[in-house]
Amino acid sequence: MTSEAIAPKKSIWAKITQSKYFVYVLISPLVLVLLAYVIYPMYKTFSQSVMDQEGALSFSNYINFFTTEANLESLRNSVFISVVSVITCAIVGVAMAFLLNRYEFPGRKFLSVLVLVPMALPPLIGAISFYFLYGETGIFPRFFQQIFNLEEVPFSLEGIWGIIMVHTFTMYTYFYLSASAAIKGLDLSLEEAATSLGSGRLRIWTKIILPMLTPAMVASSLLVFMISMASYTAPLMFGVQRTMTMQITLSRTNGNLDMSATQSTVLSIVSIAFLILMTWYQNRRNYQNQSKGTGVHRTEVRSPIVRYLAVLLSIIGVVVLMLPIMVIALISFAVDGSWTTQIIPAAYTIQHYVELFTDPDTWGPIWNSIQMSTVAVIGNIIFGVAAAYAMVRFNFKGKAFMDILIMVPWALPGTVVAVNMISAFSEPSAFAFNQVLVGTFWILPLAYFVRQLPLVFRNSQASLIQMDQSVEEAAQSLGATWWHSFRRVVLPIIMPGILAGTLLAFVQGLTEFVASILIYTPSTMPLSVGIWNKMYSFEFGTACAYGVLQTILIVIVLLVNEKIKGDNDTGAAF
Amino acid sequence: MKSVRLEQITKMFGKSRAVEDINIDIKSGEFFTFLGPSGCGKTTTLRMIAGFYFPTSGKIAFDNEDITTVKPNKRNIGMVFQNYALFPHMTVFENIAFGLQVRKLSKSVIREKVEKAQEFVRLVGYGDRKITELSGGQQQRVALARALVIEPDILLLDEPLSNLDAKLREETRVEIKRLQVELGITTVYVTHDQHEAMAMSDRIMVMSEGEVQQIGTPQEIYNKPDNHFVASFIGESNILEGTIKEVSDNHVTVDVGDGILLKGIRENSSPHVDIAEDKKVSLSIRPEIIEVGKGSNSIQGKIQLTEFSGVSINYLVKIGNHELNVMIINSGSNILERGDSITLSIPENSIYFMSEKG
Amino acid sequence: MKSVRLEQITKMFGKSRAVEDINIDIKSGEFFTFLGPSGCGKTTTLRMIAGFYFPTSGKIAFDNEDITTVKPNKRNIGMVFQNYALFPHMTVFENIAFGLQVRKLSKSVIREKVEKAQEFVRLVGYGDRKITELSGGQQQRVALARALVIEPDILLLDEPLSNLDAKLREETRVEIKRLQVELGITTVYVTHDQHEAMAMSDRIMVMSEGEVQQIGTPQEIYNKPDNHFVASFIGESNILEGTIKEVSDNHVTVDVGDGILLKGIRENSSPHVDIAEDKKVSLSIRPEIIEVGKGSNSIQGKIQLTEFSGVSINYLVKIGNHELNVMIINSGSNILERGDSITLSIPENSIYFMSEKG
Amino acid sequence: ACGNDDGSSDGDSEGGNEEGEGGSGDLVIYTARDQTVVDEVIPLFEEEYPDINVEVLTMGAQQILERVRGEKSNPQADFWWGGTQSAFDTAVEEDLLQSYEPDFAEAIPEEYKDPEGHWYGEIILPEVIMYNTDELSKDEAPQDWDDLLDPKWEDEIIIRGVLQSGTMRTIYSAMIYRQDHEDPEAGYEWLNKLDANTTDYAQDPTNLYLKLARQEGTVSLWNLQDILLQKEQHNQPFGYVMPESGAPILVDGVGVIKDAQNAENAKLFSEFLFSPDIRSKLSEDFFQIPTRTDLEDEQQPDWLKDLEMNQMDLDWKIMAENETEWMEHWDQNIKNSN
Ligand SMILES: Nc1ncnc2c1ncn2[C@@H]1O[C@H](COP(=O)(O)OP(=O)(O)OP(=O)(O)O)[C@@H](O)[C@H]1O
Ligand SMILES: Nc1ncnc2c1ncn2[C@@H]1O[C@H](COP(=O)(O)OP(=O)(O)OP(=O)(O)O)[C@@H](O)[C@H]1O
Ligand SMILES: [Mg+2]
Ligand SMILES: [Mg+2]
Repeated sequence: MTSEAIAPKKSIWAKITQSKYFVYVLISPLVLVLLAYVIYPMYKTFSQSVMDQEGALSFSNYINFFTTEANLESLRNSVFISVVSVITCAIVGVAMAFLLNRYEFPGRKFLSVLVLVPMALPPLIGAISFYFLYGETGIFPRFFQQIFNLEEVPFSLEGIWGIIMVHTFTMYTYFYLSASAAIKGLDLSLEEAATSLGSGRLRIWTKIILPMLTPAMVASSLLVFMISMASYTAPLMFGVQRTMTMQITLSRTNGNLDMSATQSTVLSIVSIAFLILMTWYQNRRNYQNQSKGTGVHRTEVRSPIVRYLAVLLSIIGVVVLMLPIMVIALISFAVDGSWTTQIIPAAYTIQHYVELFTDPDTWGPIWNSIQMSTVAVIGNIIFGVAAAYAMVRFNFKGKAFMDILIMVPWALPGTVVAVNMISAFSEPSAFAFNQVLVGTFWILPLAYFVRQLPLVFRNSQASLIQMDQSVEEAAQSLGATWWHSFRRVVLPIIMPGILAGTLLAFVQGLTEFVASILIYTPSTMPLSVGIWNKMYSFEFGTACAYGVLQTILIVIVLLVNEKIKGDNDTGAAF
Repeated sequence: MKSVRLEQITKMFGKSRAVEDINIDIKSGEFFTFLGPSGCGKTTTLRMIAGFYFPTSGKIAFDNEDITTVKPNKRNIGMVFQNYALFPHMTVFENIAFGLQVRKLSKSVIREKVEKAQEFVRLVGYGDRKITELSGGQQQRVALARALVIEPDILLLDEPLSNLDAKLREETRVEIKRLQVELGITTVYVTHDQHEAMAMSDRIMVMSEGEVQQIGTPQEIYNKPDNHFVASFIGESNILEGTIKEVSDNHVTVDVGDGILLKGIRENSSPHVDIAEDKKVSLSIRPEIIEVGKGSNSIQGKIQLTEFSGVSINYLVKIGNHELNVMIINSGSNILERGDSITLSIPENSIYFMSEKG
Repeated sequence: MKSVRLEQITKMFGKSRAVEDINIDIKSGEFFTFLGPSGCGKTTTLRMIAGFYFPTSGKIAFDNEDITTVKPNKRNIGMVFQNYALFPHMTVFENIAFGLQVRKLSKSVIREKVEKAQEFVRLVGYGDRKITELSGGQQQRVALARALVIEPDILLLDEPLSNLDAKLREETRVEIKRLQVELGITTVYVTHDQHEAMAMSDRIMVMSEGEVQQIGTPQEIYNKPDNHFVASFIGESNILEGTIKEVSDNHVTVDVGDGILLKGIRENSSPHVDIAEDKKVSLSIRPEIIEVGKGSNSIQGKIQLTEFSGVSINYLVKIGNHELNVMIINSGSNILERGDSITLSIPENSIYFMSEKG
Repeated sequence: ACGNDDGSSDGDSEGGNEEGEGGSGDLVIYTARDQTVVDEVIPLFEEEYPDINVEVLTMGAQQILERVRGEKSNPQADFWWGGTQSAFDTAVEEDLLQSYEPDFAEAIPEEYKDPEGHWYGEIILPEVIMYNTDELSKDEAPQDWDDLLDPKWEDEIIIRGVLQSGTMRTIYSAMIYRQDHEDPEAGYEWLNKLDANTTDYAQDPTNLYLKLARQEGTVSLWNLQDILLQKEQHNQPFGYVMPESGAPILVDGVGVIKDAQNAENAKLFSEFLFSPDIRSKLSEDFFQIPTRTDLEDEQQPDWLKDLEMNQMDLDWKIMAENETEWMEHWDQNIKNSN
């Protein structure tokens, strides 16, 4: 053959590709992106925090931080809230994931779409709906007050526990989605093996299922922990001043930018510490499916009791989780100001919808949001999956650092991210092809991209960790190029994880507010800002109607996702 | 230490039938083997005993107690899965110890038992390894140790030795058998290796396409197969079709065509055969029973194919229109080549009569 | 159609050595087998040929072209993985077709080839099944079909038949061999089944603990093992230690203790043995070669254990302090029980001398 | 901390003051005004200056500050419409605004504009006592600040979260100042008693309205304009009492962004915004109280004519100097301490 001729060329290429430095070539675009959009602004924030007025190195801000009781209390509160939120979200999310993925019953598909709808809760109105449900004058407290004829409402949601409740109800989807993806990839014969060794359900859960879900759980724990640390609306709504985000805002309001930079840095350090802890925990063990052949047989559920219980619990769970959404829908039909002391509103109208639909400006923000989220999500998929692949399959120096790079934007309050973006792109920079991005269409998708990258990245990574590597090798042995095997073998197998992340990212893009408000332009006003405008001008009912539109939009996204997933399923359980 | 009874078990997957109408009575302490071609329903049946599948119809009882719907973890079974199903997030030690921890044994007892089990499967020193760091055979041995270490009432083994080398396989086999006899564990064994099945089993069930073909001791199955399938599946067998020419007293002479007459003994026949003159009949002749040189039932043939297998030399010999597999023990003597002539003889008492095929 | 050369290949996993200093020259079109105990490094070596592991040191060449660092997908190999590594999200058809699609064949050609492959592994009609709906053996057959269908230059098979029943295994084996000869595909085969290895291979490499023990044709390996390990690993062998009493011309008499003298032929000895009076020596005697009844080297013994295996009856016979494995062809005659006396004879030309155990 | 100085010392060069006729090009406005106000004013402006292409971004005052800050090196906005005095002071200190001298400058009292002309107060917001008219009559409601401490209002008072609200910070600082501006202890004591009567702190205005309308409490402290807006436009059962001892009055202003690309248009807009016609319109429709003191009677709606303004005498400089410290003390030691 012509091997003579091509041999030398091949060997140069081979030398490059087989070199242990080749991986750096592969990941360099990603690193560049992260450098530009994360490290550079982050560095500015950090340097601001360690510099005094004259620009000399000084830790006075940190000394100040750690000697102020308000700051310390905020730090404690934020960490407490985040840790508890992780736990409660995990319980709700994983429980729902199992109920809806393990048992087949009529309507399961429908429920599994509904269970995701709370993800669509618009941050602003969402917060209020909790107040309407569980606040001091909320539906439930008043309801119980009335039926038991009490002087006072028997309970109401407030303070830190209120925040945790809101977090649980809005963030369990992180666990739900990644756990669902992982459950699909879980080899059932492991459970059977445990059962055959005499272990009961509880032990199977604690020793087999949960540990095997570790990659997924770690991924979602990280996401929830960080976003809880960075959560702003919930503390605002329950008036808990002593959280890190509120303190940062306060510092900025007071013009104390050095302190706010310090607080932001402390916040990200806590999140990074958590990230390192979780990564260490995950790396202690192996989670790659290791069976010979593919997970062959599927467990059958015979006992009708278990099945009915599953159905019942699923329905109850979904309804409870849907309540806030339903309240918003309810308000959108209530006459403004008509709901005062009643359990539910007294007078109804469709006026808000009429207003909304006759307003020519209603659809612009919706279309904007769809466009910008789509652009961001496409970037997320490309870079998130590539990064996840590099992190799982390659061994290279600086891996841990890259992990941190990707996660940090998620850990920062939206305001901080947005301000970072503004200061990075309000002048022409090489990273933006010498363009000023501020004031253009691109700044928002870029912000979404940077902020949501962890969603796709983490979920894809969790799926990859579980995937049996030899399948990929099989594809290569059959002559498939890396790209071919990635496309035809790796992608389909980890698709549940990618889809979960993409869905989260897309919905996040559709609802993001805190950062958007700082960088939107009139022509790119996103949906969430549109809703906020209505709220701001106290058109409460119309705002809720707008929120309902947003919810419907997200439900459509969910349905599309379900369709894609359905085509992709390797078979649901019995 | 429990008996197992399967009554009219049928299992469907959707519309396709995996096993049909299985009836077995496995005695307490018995070593019972499922043997049959790939895809015949062995694993499916085993999984029903374990409780991972529910029979579409039929009943399963342990010690006369109906356990058809009892949960697998309440059955006190030990199982080796065909795909191993090792816990990838645990080390070798943790895998083996799992069942013992469930049984709440003390740490020191667990350590002791696991170590003994590791010794048993020749994995001493591998305790801290991750499962990914084991070879295929080592993984299989972990699976075996994990099932054995809990000393279950019933042991279900789904091709537990398929990835071991002959030597280790043999040794492990002997050890399993010894353990089984010592502890009296009722054992259901799935294997595709007849040699293994023969050597270990008290009784064997031969299956084909989801149906039972024969249940019996190894010798019954080998020497007195109920039908063609069993005869040809268990060991190799030359099956010839012929017409009975003469029945005298205890001897039967059969014409297998090409003017070849073979003489056999009447009692060597499966239950349902009609031995009478002019009846069609099938003859089963094991290759290893055929001798080289003159003797009873002498025939002449030409060698078609030669295969050396260590212990023996296998010839495919053309005799008239028939091809006979012949197995000659390798005694170091010279090996015949394709085209050489050979004289064979078939001992009278080693011809087995079965009813005609189909 | 390519030759494969491994030069001083060593592979470490962290600090533990999986294989060491392997040198092989596999000729184009040769059927080469790796044989060895579980965990000896067979899969590791195979994976280096495939390109999934890089040797820690050493070189691999195909047709004299160094491919040590060439990517697996550029090597035009077909591989059956020990754990199958099927694509779980594809049907049987899609799995088998994968390699053909990579090669950009037309739809109709692919269909045709896949169907032929399905036929080959007896899975006609299973094309649309999901992988999860197959039995263990069926999965293994899909893996085999997937590797064969692309007609690679080099075929790497890692225990490709371990989960098939004897019958199918034999048939598939014959088919693989036929395909290999017809297409002249260089084949590297890993198996734990010596019978398979003997029957199929042109040459066999026997490995132990990551090191090569012997490379040779099946007959060389079986009849002239280089060392104790090979003798006892390949087939069963009785190995006795003794002192040479008398060397005359071509005959050697060895005292194996208990006053038992065995006479053998001088030329039946491995290359490095020093045959001289008073030298210590090891004798390897195959169980199947030992005969019942009087003859040369007659000895008396007592039966310790009896095992029936269909083709044969295996006895463990106690002779003085030695235990001899004896294998007698099952000719339907009655089987001796534990405790019975037996007289054995060992043909002179079937004793093989090896140097004393190191 | 670089807190809230009086912001008087920054020496900014006076911007050019030429005025173009008509004007053309773009104008980008960041506003914290309600969409409804914007929707009323902008079309009128566009009618007058059809060649100017106006873009308005609505957001909170705080967010405007953040944005302007971030865009400092390349300003995107021209005009800042709506922000508290303290936000403007911070901006002045950070050099985010340019000074200019509009035509109406003279008509605005000293205390309602920046001495250097960096910002001008547009409207004033008296802080008053608010109550639920379903529950209380005007006479039953507390008549002065000190009445709020009466135990009969225990658990009847709802307060909008103080630290995040400029309005509330002003009211609370004023309360401390009113007791003793030398030593805040007396003021803390007063606030402590108020806290004892406070049932809840609402996280945002909407929430405050909801809680009050839903009778979680009956009394609050809030700005006059929003109370009237809620009452008249949203049918809320709200009323107000102008405290006898005077109301703190907050200024809400406008400014031109430093280095704005369309500074001229911004100035045109500010002239337009302060024109008597627009002022009277906004008073009429949105209950705004203009800072301009030179409006004719016929340009004032009835409610404005009837309004008895009763200004509390405050030294805004001292207030600004101490506000952060006082509020942090309140937050840490007083809030929810009862
Ligand atoms: N990834 C790994 N990390 C560490 N050790 C390994 C790894 N893979 C294999 N080993 C060890 O290397 C040795 C050789 O393994 P290999 O898989 O080549 O054995 P094998 O000959 O194929 O055995 P088997 O017949 O059981 O499959 C074994 O002892 C195994 O435990
Ligand atoms: N989940 C399933 N859905 C549909 N068909 C199945 C399923 N599991 C097994 N089968 C089919 O049922 C038949 C019996 O399968 P089983 O696994 O019992 O075979 P087996 O005897 O164990 O074979 P092997 O020796 O190859 O493991 C096979 O034809 C198989 O394809
Ligand atoms: Mg099976
Ligand atoms: Mg192997």
